[in-house]
Amino acid sequence: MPETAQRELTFAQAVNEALAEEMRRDARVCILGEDVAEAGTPFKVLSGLVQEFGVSRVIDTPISEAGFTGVGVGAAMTGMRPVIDIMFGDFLTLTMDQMVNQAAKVHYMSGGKWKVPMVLRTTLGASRRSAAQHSQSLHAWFSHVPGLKVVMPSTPYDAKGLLKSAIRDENPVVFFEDKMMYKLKGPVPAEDYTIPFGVADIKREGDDITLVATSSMVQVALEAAVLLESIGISAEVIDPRTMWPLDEKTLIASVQKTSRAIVIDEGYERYGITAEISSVIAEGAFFDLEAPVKRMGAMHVPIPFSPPLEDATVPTGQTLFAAAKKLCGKN
Amino acid sequence: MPETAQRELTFAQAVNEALAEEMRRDARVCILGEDVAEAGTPFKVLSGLVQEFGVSRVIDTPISEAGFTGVGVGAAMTGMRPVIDIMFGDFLTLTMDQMVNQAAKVHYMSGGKWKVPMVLRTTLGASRRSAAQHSQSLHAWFSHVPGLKVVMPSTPYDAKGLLKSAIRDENPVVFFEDKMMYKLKGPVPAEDYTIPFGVADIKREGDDITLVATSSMVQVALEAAVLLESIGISAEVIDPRTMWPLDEKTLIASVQKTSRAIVIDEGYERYGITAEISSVIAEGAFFDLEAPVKRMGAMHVPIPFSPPLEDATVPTGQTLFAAAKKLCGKN
Amino acid sequence: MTTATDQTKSTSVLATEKYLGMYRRMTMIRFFEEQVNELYTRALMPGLAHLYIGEEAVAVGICEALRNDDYITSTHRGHGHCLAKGASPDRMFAELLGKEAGYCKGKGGSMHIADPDTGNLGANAIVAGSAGIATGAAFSAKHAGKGQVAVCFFGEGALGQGVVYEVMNLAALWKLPVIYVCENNLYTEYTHFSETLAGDLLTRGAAFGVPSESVDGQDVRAVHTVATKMIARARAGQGPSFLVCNTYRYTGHHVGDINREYYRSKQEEQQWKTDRDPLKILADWLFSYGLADAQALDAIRKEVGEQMATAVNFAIAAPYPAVDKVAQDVYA
Amino acid sequence: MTTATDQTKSTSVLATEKYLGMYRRMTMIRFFEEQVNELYTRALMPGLAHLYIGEEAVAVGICEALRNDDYITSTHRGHGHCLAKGASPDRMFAELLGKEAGYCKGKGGSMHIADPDTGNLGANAIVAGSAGIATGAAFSAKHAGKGQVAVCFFGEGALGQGVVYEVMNLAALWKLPVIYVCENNLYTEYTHFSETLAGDLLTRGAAFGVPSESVDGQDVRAVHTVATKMIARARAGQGPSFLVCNTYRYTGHHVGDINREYYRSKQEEQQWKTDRDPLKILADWLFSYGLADAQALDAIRKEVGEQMATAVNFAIAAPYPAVDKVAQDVYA
Ligand SMILES: Cc1ncc(C[n+]2csc(CCOP(=O)(O)OP(=O)(O)O)c2C)c(N)n1
Ligand SMILES: Cc1ncc(C[n+]2csc(CCOP(=O)(O)OP(=O)(O)O)c2C)c(N)n1
Ligand SMILES: [Mg+2]
Ligand SMILES: [Mg+2]
Repeated sequence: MPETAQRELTFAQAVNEALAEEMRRDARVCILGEDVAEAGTPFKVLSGLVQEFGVSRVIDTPISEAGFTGVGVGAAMTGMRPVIDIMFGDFLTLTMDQMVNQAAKVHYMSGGKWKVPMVLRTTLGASRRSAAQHSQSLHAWFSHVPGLKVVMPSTPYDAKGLLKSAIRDENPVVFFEDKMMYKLKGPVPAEDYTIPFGVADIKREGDDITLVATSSMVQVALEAAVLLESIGISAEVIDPRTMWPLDEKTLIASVQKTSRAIVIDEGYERYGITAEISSVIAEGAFFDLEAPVKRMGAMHVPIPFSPPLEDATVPTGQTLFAAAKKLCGKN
Repeated sequence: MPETAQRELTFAQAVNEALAEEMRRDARVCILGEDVAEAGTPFKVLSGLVQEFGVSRVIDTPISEAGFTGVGVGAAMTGMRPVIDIMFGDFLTLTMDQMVNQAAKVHYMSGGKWKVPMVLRTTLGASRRSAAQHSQSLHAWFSHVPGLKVVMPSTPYDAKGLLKSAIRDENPVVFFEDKMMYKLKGPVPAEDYTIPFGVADIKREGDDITLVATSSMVQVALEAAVLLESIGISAEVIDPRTMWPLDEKTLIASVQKTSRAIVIDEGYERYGITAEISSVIAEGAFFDLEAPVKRMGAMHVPIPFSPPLEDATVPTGQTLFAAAKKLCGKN
Repeated sequence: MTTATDQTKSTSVLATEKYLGMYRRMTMIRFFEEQVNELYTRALMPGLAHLYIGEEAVAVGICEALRNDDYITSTHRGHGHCLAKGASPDRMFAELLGKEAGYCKGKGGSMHIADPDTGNLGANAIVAGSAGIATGAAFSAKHAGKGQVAVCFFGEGALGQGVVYEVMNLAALWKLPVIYVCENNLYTEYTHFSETLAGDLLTRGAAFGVPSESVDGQDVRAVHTVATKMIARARAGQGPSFLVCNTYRYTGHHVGDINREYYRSKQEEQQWKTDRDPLKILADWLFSYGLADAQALDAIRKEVGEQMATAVNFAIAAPYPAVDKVAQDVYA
Repeated sequence: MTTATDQTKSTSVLATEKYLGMYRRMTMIRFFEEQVNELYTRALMPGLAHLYIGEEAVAVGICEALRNDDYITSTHRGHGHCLAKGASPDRMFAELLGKEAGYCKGKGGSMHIADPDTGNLGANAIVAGSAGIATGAAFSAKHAGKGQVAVCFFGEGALGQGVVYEVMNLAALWKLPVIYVCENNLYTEYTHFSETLAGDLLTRGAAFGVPSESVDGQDVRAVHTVATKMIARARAGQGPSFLVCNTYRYTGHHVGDINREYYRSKQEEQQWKTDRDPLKILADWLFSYGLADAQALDAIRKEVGEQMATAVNFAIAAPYPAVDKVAQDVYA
C-alpha cells in the first residue's frame, strides 16, 4: 500500500468509490439490482450513485435474481459492463444457472468469440441474527466453476482496488463483501489504483505459523495473531484475496517457512474453500509441514437465529487463537 | 455383498428395481420429472414404472426444474416421499434455491418439527459428446451444504441398496448417477437389501497405495489397479459411496496402511470433492504419509464438445495408472 | 373487485360471534406487532422484524375460512399469518427472541416460524421461497383425499420470481387445492410496485390457467367471502385460485425502516390509517348494524392487550437454548 | 391467428426476389438438416443433434426481417436459426463434427453455435437458457441507440421456465427491443404440450405487459409480416413483443428418436408433411401468382444441394483441434 494513503474510508465507502470512479471512467458500466437506486441498497453501500449517474445506469430491478443476472450476461456480451447486485449471498441460489451454465461458459463454448465482462457483487457472512436464509457464505460453489473469477476483499483498500480490477476484467467476476465489514475503516488512496487478481497479500509477517484467511476472517486472524504474539508465537497472516485465480506460490512459500498452517474461512468448512487451500498447502509444503494443516470454517449446520447458537457456528479470534496455540504444541 | 447374488443387472435396471420395490412397499413414494412416464426418461431408466404405478405416481412435469423440485419439498413435508428426477446434473443450477435454501434447512429452521424425506435423483459425467451444459458433475456443491445427504453409487449393487436407503431416509438426499454407467452390468440380489450411508466400501484390497474413487471413477480406479498390479504395485480401491455422511475412518485407516493416496473424482478438481477428501486424509494420516495426497478430477475448463478435447478433460485408467506409478516412486 | 354481499338480514348470533372473533384475531396481530416494535426499540430483540400492521384483514379473512388441518406458507412478514392460523403469542415472542421455548427452539427466528400443529409450513425469508412448498402441500392433500387445502401467502414483490408461475402452471394442470394469495401492499422494500411489475397483476394467474380475483384487503368480510369461495372450489377438486388483496403496511419495510419519505409520503400513510384501517372498517360495520357496541370491542382489546403483555414477559424471562443444541436438528 | 395480407397486386420484382431468397434459405436449412441426419446415421457425428426440419418458415420468416447487426439467441434446435441469420454451412458442419474450423473451434458443437459476425449470441442447451441473454442484448441495444433489436427463439417447452416471465416483465418495464419467439411444435421431447402447459399460451406474454400474437408458422410470408411489424415496433422504442409460431418438427426430438409412435402417430406426422409443409406452401403461392416456375425452384434446390455436399466434405476433411487447445478460451 502506498505510503501516501492517509485518508480513511469505510469498506462500504471504498466499494462505493470504486463504482463511482469506474462509472465516470467508462460509460458502459451500469448497476442492476433490487433497491440499488434511491435506497442505495439496504446496506446503503450505493448511496449517491443514482444521483450522479441517473436511473438509466443505476437501475432498480424487480425481485428477479435469475432474470436480471441473465440480462447482465447478455448486456455484457453486447457491449455493456454491468455490475449485478445480489443483496444477500443466500440469493445466489437463484442465479446459478445464469452464472454457471451461461456466464462462465459463453467464452469457451463460443471458441473464444463472445466475452462476458460482468461483475456480480454480493454479500456473505453470518452473525447478524438473520438466520439460515440470510447468513450463508457460498463462495466455494463459484470457485469450483471454470470460467468464473472469485474475489474476496478483506479491507477497504483491497475492496476498492479489487473491485476496479473486477470491473475492468473481461470475464465474469463474482465479488463477495462481508456484511459485517461494511463499517470497517481503513486507509484508501483517493487516486486511481487497481489490485491484480491472483496475488495474495501478507497482512502480517510471522515465523511460527501461517494463518491463511479470507474476507472478514482476515480480521479474525489478525486478532488471533496479536493474542499469539502475547504468548510468544509469531503468526503470519496471508489473505489470498482471490479464490480464483489462486496464488498458490505465496501460500506454499509461507508454510515452507513457518511449517504450520491454519486455513480459516466463513463458509461451511466441509467441502469448502478451506479444503482446497489446505490441499494445496499439504501438497506443496509436504516436506516442510510439522503438523497437519488445520481448517476452520462455519460449523456444518444451517446458521441458527438464536444469538448464543449463531455465535458458536463461526470462527472467532479466540477459537483461532486456541487452535493455533495447540497446533504449535503449546497446550 | 451376499454370496447368493448371482443375478446380473445393469446399473439402470438396478435403479429401476429399487424404485419399483420401494413404490410397491410404500404408497407414498412417487416420481416427478420431465418425460419420466411413457418415455421412461431419455435414458430409459424408468421404463415400465408408469405401467405399474400409473400417472398419479409417475408424473410427467413441464420443464420447470425449480417448480417441481419445490413441489417435492412441500410434498415431502406433508406426507409423501417424492423422488425428483433431474435429467442432467447440469440442470441442478435451477434447483439450488429449492434444495439449499428450502429442503436442506426446513428441518433445522423449524427446530426439528418439519421433515423433508425426499430424494433428488440426477446424473453426472462427461464423455458423451454433449458439451459444456450437459456434462457437469456438480455434487461438490451439495456436499458443502448441511442438511443434505449426497450419494454416489458406483455399481449396480450399490445403486439398488443406496437408492432404497435414500428413499427411506427422513432427510433430503441427492443421488448422483453417472450416465456412462447405466449399461454397466453387475450382480444384484433380487431380495430386499439396503446399504447404510456413511460406510465406505473397499472395492479392492491392496497394500501400496490407496485410490479413493467416486461413482464411475471407481471403475477407472479398478482398471488402473489392474495395470498397477502388472508392475508390482498393489492398489487398494475405496469407494466412499456417500459424500455426506463421509466415512473418514475407513479412508484414513487405509492410507495409514498404504501410506500413499490418490483421490479421483469426475467433478472439477478445483474446490471439489477431491479437496475435501484429500484434506481429511492429509490430516488424519499425517504421520503415515510418504508422499503428498494427489488429486485427480476434471480439468478446470468447461467440458468441450470436440471428442479429442473432451477426452483430455477427465481422468482415465491410463492417466491414473501413470500418476499412481509416479507417486509410488516408479518412474 | 369483489365486494362482500351484505348479509345483514340473515346475520345470526353465530355470524356475529364469527365477526367478533375476526376482530379479536386482527387485534391480536396489531398488538403483537406493536410489542415487536417495542422489543426492537428497547433493543431486546436480536436482528430485525417485518411488521404486518395494516394488513391484518388479509390473514384473518382467509385463515378464518380454513380448517386446522389445512396448510399455510408464509413470508418474511409472517407474524400475522401465524397468529391467524392459530399460533400462540408467547411461543412466537419466544422465537423472536431466540429462546428455547420458541416455536423453532430459537433456531428459526421471526422469518422462520413454523408449526405443524396449526398446519403452518413455515414463514420464509426467500421472496417466493414457499411457492413450491405450498404447491407441494396441495399435491399431498390431493393424494391424501381428505379435502385439505394449502394457502400460499406472498407479497406482490414475489411476482417478480419466475418460480411462482412455474408452480401455478403445475397447480392448474394437476388441479391442486392451493390458493395463491398476493398481498399487494404497494411496496417491495423501498420501491413502488408499479416500477417493478408490468401489465395487470390479476392476469398473471389467468395466464397460467388459474382463476383470479382481486379484493379490498382492508375489508375482512370481503376477503373472507372470496376466500371461502376459493377454498370451497379447491376442496371440491376444482383446482387452484389466485387472489390479489389490495392492502398497505403502515410501518416500515422492517422495524428499522424509520425515514420513509424518499419512497412514500407521510400523507399517503396517514390516509390509509385514517380511511382504510381494517379494524376500524370492521368496527364501523359492526356498529352500524348494531352487532356490537364500543364497550364490547374495548373489552376485546383490553383482554388481548393483557394476553400480549403476559406473552412478552414469558418470552423475555425464558432461557436461551444451551449452546450444545446448535448441532441438533440438522438431520432428522 | 394473423394472416399475411395478400400483396400480390403490388408484388414487385424486388418482392419476388425476396421470396425466392426465403425459399433458398428454407431449402438450405432443410438440406443442411438432412445432411446432419446422414452424418449421424453414418456414425460420423459425435453426440446427437436436434433437427429443425418442418419449422424452416419460422427462422427464415423472422430473420429475413432482421439487420445483420441485430441479435438472435437460439436453442438446442438451433441450426435453422443460425443459417437464417447468415451462418455458413461449412463452418457449421465443422462445428458439428468437433473440428477446429467450426464456428466455435469445435468446443461448442451442435447446441452452442455462436457467431458475432452475424449477431448470433449462441444456441443454448439449457431450455430457456438464452432468455436472459437476449433480453440483455436488447438492454445494450437500447443503450447503444442504433436501433438494433434482439430475437429470442425458444420452443414452447421453455414456457415451463420461470425465467422467461422474469425477463418479459423486465423487457416490458424498460421497453426493451426484444421479440420473444415461441416455436410451438406441439412437443417437448416426448410429451404433448397440452400435458405440460395450462391456460392459453398467448396470454402469457400479455400478463407481463408484452403485446402478443400468434401466427401460422408454416407460412413464411405470414411469419415475415408479423415479425416485420414487431421488429419495427421494437426499433421505434415501443418495447417487446411475444410471438407464438404454430409449427411442427417432422423428425424425432433428436436424430436418435426413431420410434415415436408412443407419443405421436405416423398419421399426424404425415398430415403435417403433406398439408403444411413450409417449402411447399411457399412454392404453391409462388406458382399460383406466376412469380416462379418449377424450374426456377429446382435450380435453387440443385444449387443448395451442391453447396451442402461441398460444405459437408469440407467439414469431414477438416482436422480436429490440437489437444493442447483444450485449456484455451476458458478466460478472455
Ligand atoms: C430472493 C430474495 N430476494 C430479495 C430478498 C430481499 N427482500 C426481502 S423482503 C423484500 C421485498 C418483498 O416485497 P413484497 O414481496 O412486496 O413483500 P412485503 O415486504 O411488501 O410484504 C426483498 C426484496 C429476499 N428476501 N429474497
Ligand atoms: C433446463 C433444461 N431442462 C431440460 C432439458 C432437456 N431437454 C432438452 S430439449 C427438451 C424439450 C424442449 O422442448 P421445446 O422447448 O418445446 O423445444 P423443441 O425441442 O420442441 O424444439 C428438454 C426437456 C434441458 N436441455 N434444459
Ligand atoms: Mg409488498
Ligand atoms: Mg416443442
